[in-house]
Amino acid sequence: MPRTEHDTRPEGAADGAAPPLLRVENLHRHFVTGPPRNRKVLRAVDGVTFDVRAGECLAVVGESGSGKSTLARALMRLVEPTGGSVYYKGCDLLALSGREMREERRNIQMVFQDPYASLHPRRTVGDVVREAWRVHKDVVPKAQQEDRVAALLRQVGLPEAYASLYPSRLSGGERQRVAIARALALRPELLVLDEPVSALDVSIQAQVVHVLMKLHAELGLAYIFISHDLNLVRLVADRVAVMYMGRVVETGTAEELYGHPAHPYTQALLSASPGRATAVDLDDVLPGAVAGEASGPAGTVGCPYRTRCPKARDICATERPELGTGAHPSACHFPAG
Amino acid sequence: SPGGDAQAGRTGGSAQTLTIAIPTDPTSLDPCDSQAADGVGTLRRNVTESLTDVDPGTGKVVPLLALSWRQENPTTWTFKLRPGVKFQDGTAFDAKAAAFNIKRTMQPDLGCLNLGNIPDPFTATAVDTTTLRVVTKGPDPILPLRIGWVDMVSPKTSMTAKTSHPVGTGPYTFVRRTPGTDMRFKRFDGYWGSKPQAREVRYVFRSEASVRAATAKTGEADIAVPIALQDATEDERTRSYTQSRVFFLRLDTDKPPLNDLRVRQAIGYAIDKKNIVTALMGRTGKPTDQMVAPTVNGYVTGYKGPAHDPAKAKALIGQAKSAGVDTGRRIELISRNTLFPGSSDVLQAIIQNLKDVGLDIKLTELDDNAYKDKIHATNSSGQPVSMMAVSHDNAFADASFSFPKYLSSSGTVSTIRDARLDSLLRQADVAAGGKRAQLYQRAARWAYERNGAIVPIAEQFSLLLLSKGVDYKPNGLTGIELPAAQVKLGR
Amino acid sequence: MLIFLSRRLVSSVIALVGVVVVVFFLGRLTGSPAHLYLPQGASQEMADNFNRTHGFNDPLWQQFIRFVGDVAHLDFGTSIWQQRPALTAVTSVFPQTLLLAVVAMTLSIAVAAVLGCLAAARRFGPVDKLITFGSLACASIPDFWFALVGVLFLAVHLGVVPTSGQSDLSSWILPVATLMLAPVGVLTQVVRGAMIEALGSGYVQSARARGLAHRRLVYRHALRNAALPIISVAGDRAAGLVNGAVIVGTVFAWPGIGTVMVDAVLNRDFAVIQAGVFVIGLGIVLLNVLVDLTYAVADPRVRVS
Amino acid sequence: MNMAQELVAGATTAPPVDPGRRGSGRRRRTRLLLRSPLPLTAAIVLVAIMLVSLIAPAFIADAAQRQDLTQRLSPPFQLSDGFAFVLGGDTLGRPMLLQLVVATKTSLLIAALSVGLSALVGSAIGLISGYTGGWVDALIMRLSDIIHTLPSLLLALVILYVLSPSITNLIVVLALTRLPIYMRVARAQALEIRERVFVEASKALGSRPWRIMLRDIRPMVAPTVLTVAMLEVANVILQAAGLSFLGVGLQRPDVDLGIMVASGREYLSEAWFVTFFPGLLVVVIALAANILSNWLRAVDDPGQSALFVSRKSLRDEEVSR
Amino acid sequence: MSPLRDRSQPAPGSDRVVDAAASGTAPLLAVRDLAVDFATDRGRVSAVRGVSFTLQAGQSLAILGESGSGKSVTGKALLGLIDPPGRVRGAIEFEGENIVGWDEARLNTVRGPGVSMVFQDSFDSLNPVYSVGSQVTELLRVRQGLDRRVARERAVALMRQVGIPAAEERLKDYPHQFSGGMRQRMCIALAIALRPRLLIADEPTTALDVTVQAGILRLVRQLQRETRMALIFVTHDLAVARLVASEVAVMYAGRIVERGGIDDIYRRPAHPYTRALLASQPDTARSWSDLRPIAGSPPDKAGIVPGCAFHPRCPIATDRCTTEEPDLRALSADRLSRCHHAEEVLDAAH
Ligand SMILES: Nc1ncnc2c1ncn2[C@@H]1O[C@H](COP(=O)(O)OP(=O)(O)OP(=O)(O)O)[C@@H](O)[C@H]1O
Ligand SMILES: Nc1ncnc2c1ncn2[C@@H]1O[C@H](COP(=O)(O)OP(=O)(O)OP(=O)(O)O)[C@@H](O)[C@H]1O
Ligand SMILES: [Mg+2]
Ligand SMILES: [Mg+2]
Repeated sequence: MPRTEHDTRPEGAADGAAPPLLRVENLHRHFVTGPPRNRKVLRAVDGVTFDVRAGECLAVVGESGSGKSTLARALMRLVEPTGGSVYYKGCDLLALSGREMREERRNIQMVFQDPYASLHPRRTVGDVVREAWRVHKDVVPKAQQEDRVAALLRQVGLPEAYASLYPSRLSGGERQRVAIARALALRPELLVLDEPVSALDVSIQAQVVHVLMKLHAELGLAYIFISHDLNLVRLVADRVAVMYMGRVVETGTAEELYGHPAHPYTQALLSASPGRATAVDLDDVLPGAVAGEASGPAGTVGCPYRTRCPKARDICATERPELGTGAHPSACHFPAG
Repeated sequence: SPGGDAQAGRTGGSAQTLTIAIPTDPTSLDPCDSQAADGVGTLRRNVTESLTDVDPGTGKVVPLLALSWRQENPTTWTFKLRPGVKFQDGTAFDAKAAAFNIKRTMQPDLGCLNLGNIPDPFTATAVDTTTLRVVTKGPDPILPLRIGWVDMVSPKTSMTAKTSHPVGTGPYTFVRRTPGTDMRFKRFDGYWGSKPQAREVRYVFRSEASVRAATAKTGEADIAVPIALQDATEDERTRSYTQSRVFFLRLDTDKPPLNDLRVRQAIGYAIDKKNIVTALMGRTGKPTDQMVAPTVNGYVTGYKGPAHDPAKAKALIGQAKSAGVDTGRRIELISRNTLFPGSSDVLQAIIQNLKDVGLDIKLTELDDNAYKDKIHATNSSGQPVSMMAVSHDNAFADASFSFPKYLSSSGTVSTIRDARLDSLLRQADVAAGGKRAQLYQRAARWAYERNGAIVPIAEQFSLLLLSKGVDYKPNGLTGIELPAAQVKLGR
Repeated sequence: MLIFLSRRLVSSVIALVGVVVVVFFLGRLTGSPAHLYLPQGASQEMADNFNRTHGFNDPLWQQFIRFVGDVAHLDFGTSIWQQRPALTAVTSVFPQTLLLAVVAMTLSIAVAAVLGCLAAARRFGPVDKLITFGSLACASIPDFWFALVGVLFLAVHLGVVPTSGQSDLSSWILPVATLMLAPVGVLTQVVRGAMIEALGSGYVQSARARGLAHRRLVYRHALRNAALPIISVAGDRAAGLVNGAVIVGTVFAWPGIGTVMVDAVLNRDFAVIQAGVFVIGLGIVLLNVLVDLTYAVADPRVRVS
Repeated sequence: MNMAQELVAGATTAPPVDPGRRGSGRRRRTRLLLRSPLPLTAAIVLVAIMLVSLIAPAFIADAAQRQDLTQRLSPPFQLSDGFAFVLGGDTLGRPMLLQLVVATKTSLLIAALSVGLSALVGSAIGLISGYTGGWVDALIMRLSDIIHTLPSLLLALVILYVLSPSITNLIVVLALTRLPIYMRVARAQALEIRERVFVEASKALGSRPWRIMLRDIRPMVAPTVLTVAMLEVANVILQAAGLSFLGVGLQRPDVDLGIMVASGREYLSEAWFVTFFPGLLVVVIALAANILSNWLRAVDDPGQSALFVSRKSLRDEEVSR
Repeated sequence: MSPLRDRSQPAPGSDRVVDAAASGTAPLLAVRDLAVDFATDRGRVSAVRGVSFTLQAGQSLAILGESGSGKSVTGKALLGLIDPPGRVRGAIEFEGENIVGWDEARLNTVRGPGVSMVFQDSFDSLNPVYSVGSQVTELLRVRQGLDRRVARERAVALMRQVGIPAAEERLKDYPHQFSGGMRQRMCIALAIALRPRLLIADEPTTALDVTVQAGILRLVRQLQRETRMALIFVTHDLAVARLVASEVAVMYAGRIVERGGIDDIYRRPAHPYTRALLASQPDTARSWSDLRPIAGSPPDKAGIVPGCAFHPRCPIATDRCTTEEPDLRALSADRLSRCHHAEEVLDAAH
């Protein structure tokens, strides 16, 4: 298991004895799209359930449009979910009023994919970080803010002098570290990382991953780490959830999932991932991949993956496979292994 | 091509269209509104005619559709009408038609603007086809003159609504008006009189003064009327004419500081008419001390008003001030944009004079509607103290068209409440001939010397510009009637 | 698309009705025009009479209700001044303005397209600088001043065009030029910018990489894309032509809606003002629909969605 | 090596040396301006005109209004009557030069105040409209449509007939007729910016809507509004002049450039300079403002950026490196 | 050789080149000292600073490097797509002729059937106002003189070839109706429509999902095998490069810093930058702590660093590196490196 020497997570947290830090239950987010006459319901997040335990890093993988970002935004209530519940330490976030939710935001923070877009271009790095304390006035008293900004910047590996710079002067990796510092400013317990490194060059990506994992280890932060890079996820995640068309199709510890992928989609993803693939096996990768996108059948009947699935049978078209419970559940009628 | 007409003047072609450039569309095409011509006559004497006319040379009333008239008693007149006259729609013009027109004009519902010259409506009945009897409410010595303001339209015209397609007895038939563009007449072959030269008359509307003048300069129009001083040419193509028009100021008399005679007189002394009028009005103005032109019977020959004397003005204001009059109060000088070309400059120069003697004056130029509202508001206590710039014409040369309105207590635009003036005017109104003139002149003198609410500035002259080869001699009536028949087109 | 259009049309017409309502109340604020239409010595009785016949005496809300009822039948009342239905008074001159506007706008777009493409092609060169400067200058000249100076030189001194009025073709020169001043100035810059952007865009680059000829790139690939901003700005400018038409109307005595509206304002001819506003507004609404349609024709992204 | 140390060490190498980006945007602009002859000229002309018309009237206001009928329409370019009459005398013999100075001040004041007013109000409304969306937005946009539907000149004409002509009313009317432009610009920008990730980030921090509008969106909208406002200065000067020309703008003794053009227009053939100079001044001011705003836009848009930058000046810098 | 080439105006002496290329004696492409700089309002930006390489027909070369290292600019320069204020120096010999300085008309004879390119941003590379079908048929009709019907058939065939399902129905669709992967496929279809002898693919898969990426990589390789087309594949992902190319050129700050066989370099990098790049790839790491980020920030194009451009970030930099610029040296027959300490690096990799 890809655990590091920095991991100081308390023993036993993973075995389910304690209540989870965050519990997402049957979360839905549907979008109504299309012209007025021809409305379509797009099930961007379609009944997602998972737990995140304190100090754990849960990775969410899936191809573009599978609903990863919508999931992140829905559980943060940046878009209002259309159904389900999100319990943070047992308290349902979706039932909170606007004011209460704003208070609760201290505990869950987010880092976005694009470091070029997520920082206000007309605000210095220091101001970006301080903004959090302007919103939540009691977190850090005015007098200490200066020191705290410096400390945060150091924590993410940036020199203090950066506090007076504008984001336009920084490289992508540096910006992403500023975004992380901002997320940390409120001392959250859970960070939602929506593809925090996929906009970055591989060389810079490593810098940010280092910072993130160090914080994960040192502060005992829990992560929801969204990514499409399976190679990277393998390195950072404790557990992995695979999403396909708004649904989680398989979860499990990183070790299990990479070693024994149960769902055909997970298998296809892993085989298409260039790190593992060689020039030879590229040719017999994922037959559905030629068709490209996740253009599965709409509706609530049957398995959404069946049109691309090499194992599909009649039952796949009529019965929707449910994600079971247990350590390594997968939503497939014919799971491998 | 539609352009042919406009080019006619330039090419001197055989189309024989007379093109006249005037500032704006007539506000009304109903002949009973013809006095609103505002400096330019269109319908009168072309499309419509009235019973009597005035000889511009002598100022005498002369026959037109009436051949002769007689005063039966102080309030009854009979008119003998010209026989054989036909309206352009074929209807015969007879005493009935004349009576119809008089009734139509007098009808308050119609709101004829010409009523402004007929303070006391009269009635008429047809005695026979060519004899018309007119009865006035009180004695009216100048009825034959006044009746000239009743322009005859075909009896087929509506009695209750104003027409926009006038049908008269004149030498030209109204063809059409295109609002904002032009108005066309064509020769009426059944005209009783002699046949005019131009087969067609076209009025084009050019509100921009310099553009209007340019149309005559380039030959697009045969006559541009009126034109501004600065657009006048040096040669004899520019003709000047008087409308017996005078530019004066009418002062409020009911609010300080203008309710004080000394302040009103000071204004007379303060204004350097001579300098201002010479410099700014040139040949379109002549300093005057009276509110009517010399042609009018109310003009006091030899009368001299206060000469320019700022020191005296200051002294008078000083006296008023020490007597407790609030001479520092701001006075609004109200004018209208179209008072006369260049009026804004003249008024600013006057304001400069008044400021120099210590008065606080502010110029307000209003559009016609607001201006007319103001000039009728003669004693509205809520309004700020003001004086109005007035340009008043009296083409028919009788003081009764001027004095009662401006000087009597009941005058619709008068700010003067003076019993002595009222009685003088009442007497003059019913008098005739020399006695009438004498009485009016006494009233005028009294008003100028004892009241000072009217501050005369300048007698005004208008200019028109003829295109090359066109001849027309303007006269005192040009402002209200410009008979196309009198215009000679070249070749 | 059609749904979008009809929704826009409906909301525009609602806005238009709003405009007319605002104008109604604005007009009434100026008071009764009785003195303007009555003789100088008019008695109060005559004034009352006048107000009664024109309904100015009724409480404002009654006037308003009557007005709304009439407008619902497209009856804007009778022009006090022209003594004919206000709508007729307006619609009889509207074609003149329309013709002038169409001519001026067509020419503007043509001139701007040529100049703008030229400037874009010679980007940064002297031709570009000259055109850019010239177009900025065009947009900076007050139209009335241009018109007056134009009359002075072309008509009075040189005598090549008539001073005013609508006669033969030469009489169109100055009014059209005056109207074109601002649109040409603005549109040239828009065309230039749009063409530079389109020519530098990825699709032109990649078409170039496939070896398509320059002319094809400019006229087939770039121009159609550049047309989008041009269409919307041209639409906006076309609506603004009414402003120019007012000036052209007064200076050149060009018959048209501008003159009629100014005269109506001066003469307190409420019915004509309201009808005029309605007609102009309707024209602009239709223009916007036209712009939307053109846009849809030029841009499949609009059409298809 | 300790990873964290390595990280910090890596990052502490001085921030990228980027001579182009050194200094703020304003400094970059200044530097660019100094290298672009045409916009520089425009800026100098504009600043000079502004300075003169702001300072001088305090000293010459009386002299400018002093009528001297002997100087009426006295021709320009003659020094015999003193420098004040170098541009001739107007129709009342007031010195044209001094009149121009006073008129320019009024014109600029009207333009600045009305542009400022409409930019402020319009962009505030647009921002709220764009950010809030929903029925508020729909309502506000219909309102904007109402104003936008009427040709501005006609609207101003109608309103100015109701109100009486004065500087304040003129400013208000001009501001009102130009309002939709800012409403649209600000709304479009707000619509776009509210979808940006940093706005979402701000929400994730727990910011209230007004805070997002004020602190996150406003600074992004401001430059665009400013550029539009700059462009509008020229338009408003032209429009104010147009209103004065039609006789509903200001009234003497208040004088702006439009009034000067209008009052001289009747003397066009006799004394061209009475109309010509104020007209020319309008053109100069509007052109300078147009050039500057055009250049400002170009500076921020890389696609157009070298619009007024001469290629030679770029090469010069290259050599000097 | 493609008969299509005869349609275009042949360059003088081109027959000789064609013969030579066909016989395999001369390289298809020889780039010598290619330098590209841009005059901007921030001064001169040197995007490419002397790049040289050769490519044989049928060969595939990956150009690797971090963002801003000049990969795309190099690719565009090969097609003569650098416009003022950009400036190209050096020589680009395609089939024996130096195309630098050619005018557009002449370049157009090479573009398409000679060299073709798939651009980085697929959304921007398709004209939004024309249907994808019309863009393909336009190309075929204009460049190959096909008539409408034949062009249409060819277009459908091409779209099938790049794996667009229901190609016939999708001809009339507009780019915005296509997904990212499909658009990228359309770009490839357009690029190969004229059967180019050299295809430059500029990060064709960066924005795509792994599954889609796999499909496109397979497509590119398949095409190359079928037509003996040479391929330049621009990417910043070493793992991806391995899938399509046999050779790799690593670029840093506008220069090639290392060149060699891809598996070879993968195993034994000979430049500290390449080594650092490999160390930061997640696919080779076993744990996140194995990832070695490259310290410091990417170089700046406008400021020229004296000495080796990589020295500010290089862990083994010596004084020599700060003053003396290294040359691209041959370490072995098929390995070049631009490092004073190349041998050390190579040895350390064992
Ligand atoms: N505001 C919205 N309105 C309508 N549809 C939306 C909206 N936001 C997202 N979607 C749709 O929901 C689906 C899931 O989108 P989401 O962004 O969550 O995917 P993702 O997994 O994050 O993809 P990526 O890897 O590209 O970021 C997509 O089909 C997207 O088009
Ligand atoms: N038209 C241009 N004007 C000015 N500078 C340019 C231009 N095109 C490219 N550059 C500069 O040249 C350098 C190299 O750019 P290039 O696009 O080749 O990078 P790249 O290696 O393709 O990076 P990426 O992986 O991000 O695509 C960059 O610094 C870029 O800023
Ligand atoms: Mg996402
Ligand atoms: Mg690139």
